[in-house]
Amino acid sequence: MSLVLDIALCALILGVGLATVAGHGVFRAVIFFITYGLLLAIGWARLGAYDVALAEAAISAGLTGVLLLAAHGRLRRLSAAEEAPLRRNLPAALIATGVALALGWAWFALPDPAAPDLTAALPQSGVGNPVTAVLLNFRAWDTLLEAIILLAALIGLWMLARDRAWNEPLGLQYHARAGGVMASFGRVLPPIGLIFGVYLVWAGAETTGGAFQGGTVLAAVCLVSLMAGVLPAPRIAQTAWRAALVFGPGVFLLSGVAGAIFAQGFLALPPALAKPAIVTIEAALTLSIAVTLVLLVIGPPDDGGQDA
Amino acid sequence: MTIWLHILAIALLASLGGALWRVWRGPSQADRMMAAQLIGTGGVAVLMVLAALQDWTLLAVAFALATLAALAAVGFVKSESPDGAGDPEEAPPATELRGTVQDRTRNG
Amino acid sequence: MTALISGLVLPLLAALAAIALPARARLPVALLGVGLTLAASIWLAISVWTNGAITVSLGGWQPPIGIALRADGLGAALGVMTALVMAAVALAARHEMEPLVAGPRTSFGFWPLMLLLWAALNAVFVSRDLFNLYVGLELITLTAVALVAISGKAEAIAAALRYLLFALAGSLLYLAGVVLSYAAHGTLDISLLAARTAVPGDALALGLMTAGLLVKTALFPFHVWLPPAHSAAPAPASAMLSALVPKASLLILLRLWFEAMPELATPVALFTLAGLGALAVIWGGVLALLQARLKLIVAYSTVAQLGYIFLVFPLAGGDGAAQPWAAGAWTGAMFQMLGHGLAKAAMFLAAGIYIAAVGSDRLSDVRGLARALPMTGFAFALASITLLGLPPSAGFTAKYLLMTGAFASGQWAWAFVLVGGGLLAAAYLYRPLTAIFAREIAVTPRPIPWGWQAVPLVLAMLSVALGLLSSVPFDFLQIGRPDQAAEGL
Amino acid sequence: MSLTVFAMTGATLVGLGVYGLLARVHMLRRIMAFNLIGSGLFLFFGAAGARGAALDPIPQALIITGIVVALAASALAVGLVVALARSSGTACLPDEAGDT
Amino acid sequence: MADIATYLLTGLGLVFFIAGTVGLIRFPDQFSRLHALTKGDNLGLGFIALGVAFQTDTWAQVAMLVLIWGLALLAAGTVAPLVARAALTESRKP
Repeated sequence: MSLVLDIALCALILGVGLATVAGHGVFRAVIFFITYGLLLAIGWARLGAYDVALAEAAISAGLTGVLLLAAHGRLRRLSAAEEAPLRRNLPAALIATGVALALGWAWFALPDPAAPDLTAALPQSGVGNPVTAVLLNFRAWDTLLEAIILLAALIGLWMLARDRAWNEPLGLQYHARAGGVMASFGRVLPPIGLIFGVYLVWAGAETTGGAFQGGTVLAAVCLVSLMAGVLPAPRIAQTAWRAALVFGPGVFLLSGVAGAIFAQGFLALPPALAKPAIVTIEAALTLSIAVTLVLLVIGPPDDGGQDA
Repeated sequence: MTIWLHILAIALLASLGGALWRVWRGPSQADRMMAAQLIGTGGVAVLMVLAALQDWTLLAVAFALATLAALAAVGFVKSESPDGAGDPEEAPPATELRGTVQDRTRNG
Repeated sequence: MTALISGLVLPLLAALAAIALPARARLPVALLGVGLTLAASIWLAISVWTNGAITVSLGGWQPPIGIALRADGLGAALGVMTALVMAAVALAARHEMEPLVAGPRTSFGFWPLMLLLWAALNAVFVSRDLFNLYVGLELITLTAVALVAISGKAEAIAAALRYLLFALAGSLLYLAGVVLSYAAHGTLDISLLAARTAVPGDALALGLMTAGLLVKTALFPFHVWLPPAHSAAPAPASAMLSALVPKASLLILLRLWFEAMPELATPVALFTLAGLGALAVIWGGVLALLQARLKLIVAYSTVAQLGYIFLVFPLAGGDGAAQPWAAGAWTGAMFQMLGHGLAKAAMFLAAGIYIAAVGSDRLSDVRGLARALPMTGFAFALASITLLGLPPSAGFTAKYLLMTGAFASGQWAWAFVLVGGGLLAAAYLYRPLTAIFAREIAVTPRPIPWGWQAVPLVLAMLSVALGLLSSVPFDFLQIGRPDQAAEGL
Repeated sequence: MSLTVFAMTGATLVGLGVYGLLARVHMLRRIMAFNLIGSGLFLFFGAAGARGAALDPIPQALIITGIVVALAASALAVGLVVALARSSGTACLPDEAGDT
Repeated sequence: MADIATYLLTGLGLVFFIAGTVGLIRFPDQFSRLHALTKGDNLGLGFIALGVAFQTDTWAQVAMLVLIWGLALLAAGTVAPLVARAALTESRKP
């Protein structure tokens, strides 16, 4: 029975993936892509990877979807959203089939699983959720660089602004009817999202959750509020925003340095202090991730003008 | 109970498949977005069922999905407005629009 | 250990500070970060020289649970080369990226992007973990793409987008290989992978990773993104992109083929890699001949110069690794990496000075500029000596060592590539050199500060000095080298 | 058996993404294709990590990192596409705008 | 007893979902489709949440289920009129 469920789910995922690639119209592909992320999150739930399911639901279905929707809207206004119909492309089909077959073959050629033995290490990690232990302790260097990557992408995105727009507020200037449905939604949602986001970070130490997932939920509700015109759009010149961007990575980096000075080495967490240290780092990271994601989605400063 | 929950999840997925047909068909962008909304709610329902079947922590995933689906819909409404930043409730006044309630084909 | 960590932490901290601090503090804090990171890189090289290769398990977690970092001679040498180029870039950018010249947007973004790129390069130079290398490569990609687009011109945006397209495709290919090797062996650590029990899927994993890294290194025929991207960026950014960025993916390639999975290095695979390198030498050289802009000539020459390094695979890899000529050939390729980095950065920075002086880098506009800006002309000429492989430059040492390996191993064909590539380089550098050293001046240049003119000259002199004093770097590069063979040649 | 289903789904998604990347020229399409390839790889990876007696947390952590990295790259790519469309009126690369 | 409640309630929820989907597929114009959608799936989700609630171990899980349903209702109540208006604007465009 559970095999039937998995096959049904995978059939839907594949159908949606095919529709994303093959269907005509960029907008249709974007909508399919959003549902794709959603179905994939269910797939991760089936695989028992709950933290991944959370990340996939929040990031792929949610934020990437909004990013693509907003981009499609902008492209349509620039009359660049149309595309030529898909023509049959035999070389591409051959390469794609070859890649898929090679991966399929690799699956059956895999030797018996050889996962590293974490039983001795996990109790020393300070947290009960093994995924959090890997992300924030065993492989903290990856996670630190990952937070830096988000920041680098944002600085890169800002470089795409026009020079004359540099001091403008970030993104489009959102407005909504005062007291209208959207504006009220923009007021009601943030408290709920805030509580849930904080819960995800706090719970992530022991069960499903984590800084990136919590940060994404916070970013989502902030975006709704921004779009509803409740929150004013930030400007690059505002120091508080830039400080919020670097706060999390900064705390992470400095705690790593503290590990090098006071403990066994860079990014080392003494078992006794590991739990509070991880929660502190995650809390700081969540703030920065949320701000970074919001700014990544709304885009560089824009004065709305056209290029000559 | 396990078997029923499996059947329930499969039936819900089948119902999502029907909504996917509407995403494919359109014809208007709003049709596609509405169908995506239904798929979002259906996904939340599937995750609730899976939570009962596998692990209750999946409710957190369902919650996140519900929040993010709302964001996607708001993002759609925004990107549909003329300047990409507006609110369909602002202008033009709703009275002008009465009687134009027929969908026209507009793929995007 | 402290030196190794400092090389990673300091540029990151400086980048974070440059983002958060107000505009007037940005340049001082960035320059401070550059100075400190330069010091840390040199310190790391000194400690590797005195103590041998340095290994650190981050957070105290040994692989396969945690991530190991290891600074060997090659990693530390690339670190020092990077630090020298970055310091030069910073000195040039102090003029070019001034808010009044470049505008508030560019002058805000350049410094954090440069420092983040530096941190990512240092991270890749020392990482032993395949997934950590993926994360490092992605950070390099995003910062490098942003640096290409930073000028905001339409052709820069298109070049950046094309670059991102290729780089992401390369990342995904590499990631596919990483996924397969972890699924098969339960580890991502290069040293642990070397000791694994081989399985049939390994060849696919190595092939995917190699293909991805070749795209990122812009080896022929994946080079099409490189010239437009490197020539569209502002000169200090071009210097970093051309001199440093391809070296990161190339280093991972070397680590895979020489350290992680050397037994998969079949003669056919090695011949293919070197064959593509040879085609790159020729094709890059021919296209460089056809360009009318200085930066495009220099960018196409990067395609050609990177090609030489791939000769290391048949000359020092596979069964050849145990042969007496392997050490020489391997070290020759590493000299090419270092020498090309210094010389290429010098050339782009010189081109930047010309653009600042006459507003263009067309060969017709830079005519005769050696009279007005003699130091810059001299720098370009010195850097050309390295690219040509003339004695006593680092390029000469590199080609001499590779040539010796080619003759000693009986693989004569590669010697023709070395000679032919040198002749092509002479041909494509002849035009810019005759233009710059022409008697009559085409456009009267604006004055350029003396301190700025000296920057490419110092870099070019370093690329020559590397060849003059080649015995110390030669020994340094041997530290921690895999498959130590008796030095017979 | 279920794991094999997921792994094959992942492999097929990678193939679909590769086809989309090569056959489609609109850049938003290609960004989506990149995400399809990435998520297909991750699905394969997740299935591989679930083969042992206990679920291996390391692939899960790597996948979460990968998802975030993909978002960062997508955001920059989307920004570049919009900037390209703004400066040249098309969301396709210059030499491909005429093709399919 | 709890199991029977789950069977009944989730079954009812499923019926609403399927009805909503059938409406989405069958109704001729998009405003009746929107109607089918908001009624069908939110009632369906409510019944499924209620049915699943009989299987929970703790009250926190019940609260979470209620919260999720509440959020879905709130979102649907907000988003449906907005999407409808956007659809109206869209259909007026040439």
